[in-house]
Amino acid sequence: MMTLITELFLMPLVAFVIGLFMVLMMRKIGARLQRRVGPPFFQPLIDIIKFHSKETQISHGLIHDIGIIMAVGGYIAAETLLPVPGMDGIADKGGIIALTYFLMIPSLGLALGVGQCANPNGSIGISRALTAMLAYDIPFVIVIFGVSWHYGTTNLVEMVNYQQANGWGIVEMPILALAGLFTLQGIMGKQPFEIYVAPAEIATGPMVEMGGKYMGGLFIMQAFQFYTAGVLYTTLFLGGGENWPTFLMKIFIVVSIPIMIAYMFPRYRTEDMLRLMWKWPVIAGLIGLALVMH
Amino acid sequence: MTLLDGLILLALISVLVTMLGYRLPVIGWLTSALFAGQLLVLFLMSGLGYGGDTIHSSVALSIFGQPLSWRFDALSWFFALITIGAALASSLFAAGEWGRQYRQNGGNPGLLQFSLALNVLTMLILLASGDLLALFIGWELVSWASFLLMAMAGGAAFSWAMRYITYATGGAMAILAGMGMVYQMTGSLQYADLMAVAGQLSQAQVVILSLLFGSGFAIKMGVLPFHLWQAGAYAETPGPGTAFLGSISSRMGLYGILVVLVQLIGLGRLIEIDISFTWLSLRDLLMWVAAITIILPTFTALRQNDARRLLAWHGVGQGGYMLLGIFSATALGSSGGLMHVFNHATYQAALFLSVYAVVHRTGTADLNKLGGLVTRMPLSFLVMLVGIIGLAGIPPMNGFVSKWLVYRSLLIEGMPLLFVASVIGTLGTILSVYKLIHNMFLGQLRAEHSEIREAPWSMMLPMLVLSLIVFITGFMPGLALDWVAAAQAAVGLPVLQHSLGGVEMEQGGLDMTWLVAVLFAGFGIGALLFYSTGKTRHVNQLDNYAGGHFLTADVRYHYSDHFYAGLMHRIGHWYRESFQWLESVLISLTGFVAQGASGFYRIVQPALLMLVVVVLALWVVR
Amino acid sequence: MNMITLIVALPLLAAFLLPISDRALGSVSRFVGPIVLLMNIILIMTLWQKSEGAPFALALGGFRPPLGISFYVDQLALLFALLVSILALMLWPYKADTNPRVFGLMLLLTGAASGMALSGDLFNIYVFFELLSVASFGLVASLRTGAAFAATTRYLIISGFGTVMALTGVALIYTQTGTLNLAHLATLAPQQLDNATGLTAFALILLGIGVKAELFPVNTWVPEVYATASRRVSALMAGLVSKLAVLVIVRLMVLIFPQPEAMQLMLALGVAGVLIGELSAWRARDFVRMLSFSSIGQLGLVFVAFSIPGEAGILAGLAVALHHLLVKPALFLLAERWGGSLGRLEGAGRRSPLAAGLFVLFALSLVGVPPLPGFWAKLLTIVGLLGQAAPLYWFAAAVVLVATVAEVNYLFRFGLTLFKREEQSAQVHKPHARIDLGTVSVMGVVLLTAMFLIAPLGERMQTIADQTTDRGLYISTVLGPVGGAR
Amino acid sequence: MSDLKQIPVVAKETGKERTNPLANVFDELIRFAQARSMFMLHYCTGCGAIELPPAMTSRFDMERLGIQPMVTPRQADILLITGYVSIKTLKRIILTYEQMPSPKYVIGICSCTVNGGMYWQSYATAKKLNEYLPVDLYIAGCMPRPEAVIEGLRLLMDNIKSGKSEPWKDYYQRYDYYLGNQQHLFGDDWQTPTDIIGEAEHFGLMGPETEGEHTRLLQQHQQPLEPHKMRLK
Repeated sequence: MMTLITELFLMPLVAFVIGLFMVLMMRKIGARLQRRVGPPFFQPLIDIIKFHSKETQISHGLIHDIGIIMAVGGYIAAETLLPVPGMDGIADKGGIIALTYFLMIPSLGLALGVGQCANPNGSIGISRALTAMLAYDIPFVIVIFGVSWHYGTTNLVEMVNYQQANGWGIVEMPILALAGLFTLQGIMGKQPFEIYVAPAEIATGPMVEMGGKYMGGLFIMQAFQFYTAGVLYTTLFLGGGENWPTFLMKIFIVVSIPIMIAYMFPRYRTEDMLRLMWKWPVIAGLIGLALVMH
Repeated sequence: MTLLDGLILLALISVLVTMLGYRLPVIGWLTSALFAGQLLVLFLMSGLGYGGDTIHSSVALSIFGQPLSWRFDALSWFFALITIGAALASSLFAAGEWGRQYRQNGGNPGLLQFSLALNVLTMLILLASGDLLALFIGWELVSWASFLLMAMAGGAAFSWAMRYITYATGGAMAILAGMGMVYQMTGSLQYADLMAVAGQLSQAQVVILSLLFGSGFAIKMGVLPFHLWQAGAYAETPGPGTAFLGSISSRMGLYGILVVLVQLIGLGRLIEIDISFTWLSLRDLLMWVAAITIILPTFTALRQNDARRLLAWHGVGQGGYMLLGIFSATALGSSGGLMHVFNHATYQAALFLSVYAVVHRTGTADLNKLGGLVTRMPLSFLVMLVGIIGLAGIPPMNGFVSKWLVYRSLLIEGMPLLFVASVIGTLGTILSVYKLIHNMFLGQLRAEHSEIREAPWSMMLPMLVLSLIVFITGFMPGLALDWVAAAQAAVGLPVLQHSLGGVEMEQGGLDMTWLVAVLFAGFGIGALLFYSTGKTRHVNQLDNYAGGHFLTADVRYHYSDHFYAGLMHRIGHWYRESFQWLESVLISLTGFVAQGASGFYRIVQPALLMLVVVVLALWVVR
Repeated sequence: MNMITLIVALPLLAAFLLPISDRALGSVSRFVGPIVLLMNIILIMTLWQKSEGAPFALALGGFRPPLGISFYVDQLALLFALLVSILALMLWPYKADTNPRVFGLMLLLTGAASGMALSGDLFNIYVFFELLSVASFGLVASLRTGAAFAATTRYLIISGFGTVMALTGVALIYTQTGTLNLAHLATLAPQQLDNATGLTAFALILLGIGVKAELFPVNTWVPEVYATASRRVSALMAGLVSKLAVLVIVRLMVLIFPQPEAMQLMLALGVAGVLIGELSAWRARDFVRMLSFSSIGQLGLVFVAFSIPGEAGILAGLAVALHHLLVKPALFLLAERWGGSLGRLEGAGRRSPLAAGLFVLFALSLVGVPPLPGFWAKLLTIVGLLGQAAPLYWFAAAVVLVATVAEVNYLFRFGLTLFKREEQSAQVHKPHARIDLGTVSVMGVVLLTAMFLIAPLGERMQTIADQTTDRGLYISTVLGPVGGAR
Repeated sequence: MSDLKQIPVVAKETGKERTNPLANVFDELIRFAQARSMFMLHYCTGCGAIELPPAMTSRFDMERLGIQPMVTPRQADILLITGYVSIKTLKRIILTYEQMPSPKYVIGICSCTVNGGMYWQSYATAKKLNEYLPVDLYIAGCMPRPEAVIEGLRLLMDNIKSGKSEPWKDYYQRYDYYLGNQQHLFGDDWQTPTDIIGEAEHFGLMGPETEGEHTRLLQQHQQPLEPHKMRLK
């Protein structure tokens, strides 16, 4: 019991730290691709501290606050559902389906908070973000189905065990893994699928009224988001965590791929994103599914 | 006199009291008390919900040689619980200030209470039916009682109620035909006799029976392609009536399907039957119908600009999950389907009531004419928030649990496309409910709504209780799963082994108690982080980024219309309204034929006609 | 037992005397009719009690059948004779300004109808049928409007043709068998009428008598006549006269023409009637026309029900016929004040809630909403139809079911119109006459009573149906045990 | 008032004296973070904006100093005004400034912001930005090169780190002065949707000159912009 509670506290903390490094990696990769130096090592943390140390901050109401709490808190809770080397948390109590829906809680919280800001730019951003979710979740659930079917379980711990005994999922279902990678781009909300942010058009959409610790909360959320995406993909396809060094390597590599793609693309319009997401990854997913289930 | 007799008698008394006392100002409270009494009797029968013996009614008739009997088993009890609970919530909602305002606006709250009582009575009769004849009698009674509730508002409600009753009669006639066939096959209308011969029926007979009964009952659920009537008919019903109808009325169709298709004929028979030229069995076909019922109405809901319509369309779509779960015929899936009946009733009632609380204060349910009400009606917002989380099937509310069970069973059964279809439905629901809560409660508060107050406690009470149930059964789904398991046993489905927190399985179970506890712990940490740093100041909504523009109260700075513009760019042209078209074609065709038929009476020359008739008659006889 | 002749004789006598005595008696003559009818009712009741349900035959003038004229009195005949009197009493033209001649015609109609119900002889039946026709012509035209005369003319022409056809049929039977006594015919039919000639004769009689019974192709008079005649007359025609014609046809079918072809011919015509009647009613935009078409559809249903072979058919048919006999007159009486197009009736029900409530009650029963009696009638019909192997029966069942949907639609479209909130509607309808509303209320009470007593009523109808289908009983009752033994 | 020393310094309340030795470390950390993470909103009114892209991109790369462009005032720390300020634009600039969360800094780039530059004679141009907003730093030049911009930002960074750059407090504490100048330019009915006095009260930033004759004038015609508090009754 004590171990479990320790894990429950430790897992989000580890996730946050790793997530910060991932954010740093993203910014560094972006900078290097643009032939810049990029931010200093502690920049992600410094940004968060700065945001939280603002002296005059405005709130648009209780729901605005609760939105941020839900966004951060939801991710904190979700991290305990993701098994990492040595720590399973409560991964066996939910499984992949529960996790998928758990990950919607932070988004929903954010959406509520943004809604209360009474800024149409934010609402437009949320409408686009939700549409994007509709776009990438369809191939994503195909992938989830195929993976769960293949491993015969929805329990992430079991999946990891299976892969460590029988080889990585990416070897056995390469096409599904490809489709999964594609959707990862959408899940992480990076270019070319970040029309919902669109800084020059709708002033960063959901973030338009977020300043101070509100924005700081969103920066924390972003760290969690990167971590979650990386760990999830690793758990599904790359054998999960055997030990920390390989695990870290895997998740950083996983996250770096969408980021590298992101900095080479402009963005798609919402409808084009829908078409793209509903076409290629879905086709790949279905083929992969057919191969898995045949 | 058994408890069942007592229950139905009490329901009858409620009807009589409301009929005689509909002018009394306290009739709402009186009816609520009577419903509470019914609920109490139902609790006395609660042994049923935990696997107790069937309770028979002491009333038994024999008409035209057909014995009629009534009884309550676990399934009936489960549905009755939802029915009376929904009626109690609706009635309580209408009892106080809502009823007064309704009366001022020319409505008749007593009639509403009477309709509610009548609906409950008829539903109890239906649920208690112990043979096919009693089932049909109950079915028709329910249909017409709902008709009364739908039509009582007048105006636009009339045409929708007409549409409903036309569909409903069509359904009833299909059931009647099915009953006639059963009678022809077994020589009786008893459940036991049909169950006994179900194994020997030929495939063709099973197909015809399932289609007749299935479509008959499905019409009440609004399953495609019989879905066109429902949303409008429900939306036009006066407030609490909508909540009642939306939460339970259409589920009577599901009860019928459970009794006839699942219990009597048996899903096993449906699985055996292959449909030519496809890979599908009859059961699979029905599952696909259910899946399409999830998707199309959900995405129709997405386009609605009226909160009531939007929710009513979701009601249609959610029925698909129930069917999908039940037709999966597994312990997991069917428990998901059954539990969704309960869950849907709770959150749908909460949602409708909160919408009507807003309508009560603002006078409109138009999603383009509201906004920002969260500061004025925070409790209604809370109720709606709980409701939409439930409706969208996101943890920690109960809607997630039942949907999870359905997903999980589809996963185990290896039905990827149905799985994807059901998830698409959920995604569509999320989009649509966000639009609902955003356009009503979030965004900019309109100047004319700045003085609005929260709904009175008589309306808040049922809403809050309902949302509490939504949360608690999400936190501890085992509470509801006990009843579901008993109901499963009653209709002969495999019974789900469950715990208080959900399902324990080696291949990935679900323990909501843990998940929810951790989730709230996470929120707690988030709140700690948030509130421990930096002071904030609450500002007016006009202090807002608008690219440097000065916002003033007379400028509407709000995004509501055409909410998912990008999505509609992509899928907008997929809305072909084919079913509308089909319906109108059918009506036109009937009109055309009818024109010809009545033309016969306008233009026929009597003498010539007689000559023709004689010649034809003689020719036929030859 | 000879009192039975009085049932026929008394109204006829009164009918012929009334126009003559009218001048002398003055206003008293208005009470003659009801008194006669009441006497009739009492008479029939006592008879029923005495006979204890057992059938008996009566040879008029002492000539024994098959030679003489005979009455056959079983429960079915008594029931219909009773209903004739009761309904005539209920639908009696009580209005003060009624032409005394109408009273005579009413009594004539009653007498003839009772005769038709009781006759055990084809020729007698024909004669009473003619009498009935004449009376109905007079009644239909009694409003003396141009439209009424035009409608009557049409009715007359069709009826005339019908009479000729029926007579031809009767003649055919006579040439084939040499007798017109039903019992005697029943003994001879299996040998001599089970052929094309017999079938032709049946077809001719069916169509001929079917004119009165609103049988499908020969019912073109219906909408106009009902629209132009007074509502009470329409009610009488739709409720009573049509049922008696059906009764005759049923008697013939049971006793003489039990061939499946005959059944199927009737079924086919019935189905066509249901379909065309209900669809036309669906299109009608006028309450009375709607009721007329609905009546055609319902009579079609009666034919469909009766064409189910065996006891089930008689039971179902009887149930449908009795139900319609109660409901349709009530609706016609309600139409007294609710004529004209539907649009003008908006909100009429809010002004007279009792009338509107009664309408809803009857409409619900008509479409067969359980537990109202109409449901049981429909249930019996459907179960009976689906119990048959021939596909035509299944088709008929489908048509009946679909027609019910149309029926619900048009009846409740009208019903809801009644409850619409009117917007400064200029159409102020007069409230229903108290006598009309009273009559309808009584009928409503009867309907509800029937709902509660459906179990004993069902048993009673079962025995009637048993008795009716028992050919041997008929033959032995009329011809005596010797004649009956074949 | 261009000389900072002339600004009366408000004495800190004595009760708030810190006793925790770590508090200073903490303050240091906060100031360090604030200095090393500056998100800027560039209000590009004139030609100076053209010098910002090079400063941001690969040639000079502001990001290595932790400086990033942002798009809404809520997220930004620095308001960069890059060119002449017309009266019409100034209204927007003031609103934007007031919507930024403190600590916030204003940098005027180009000569135009200092004294109107080549628009000195224009009737429609605000000449001295620091009459209307508390400007932290001017980067003069027509236009200043990216090196100069970076240099200016570095100076600001040092100021923040050493705790010297607090003119944003001045805006709250001497709001009456700034408002007076604004009213002089825009007329007596000038107001923004933001509520500076309320904010100053809420965050304890009131100074002796926060309120004065000009704020009274404002309060006379200001429509109340109370926040919509959640209420049950």
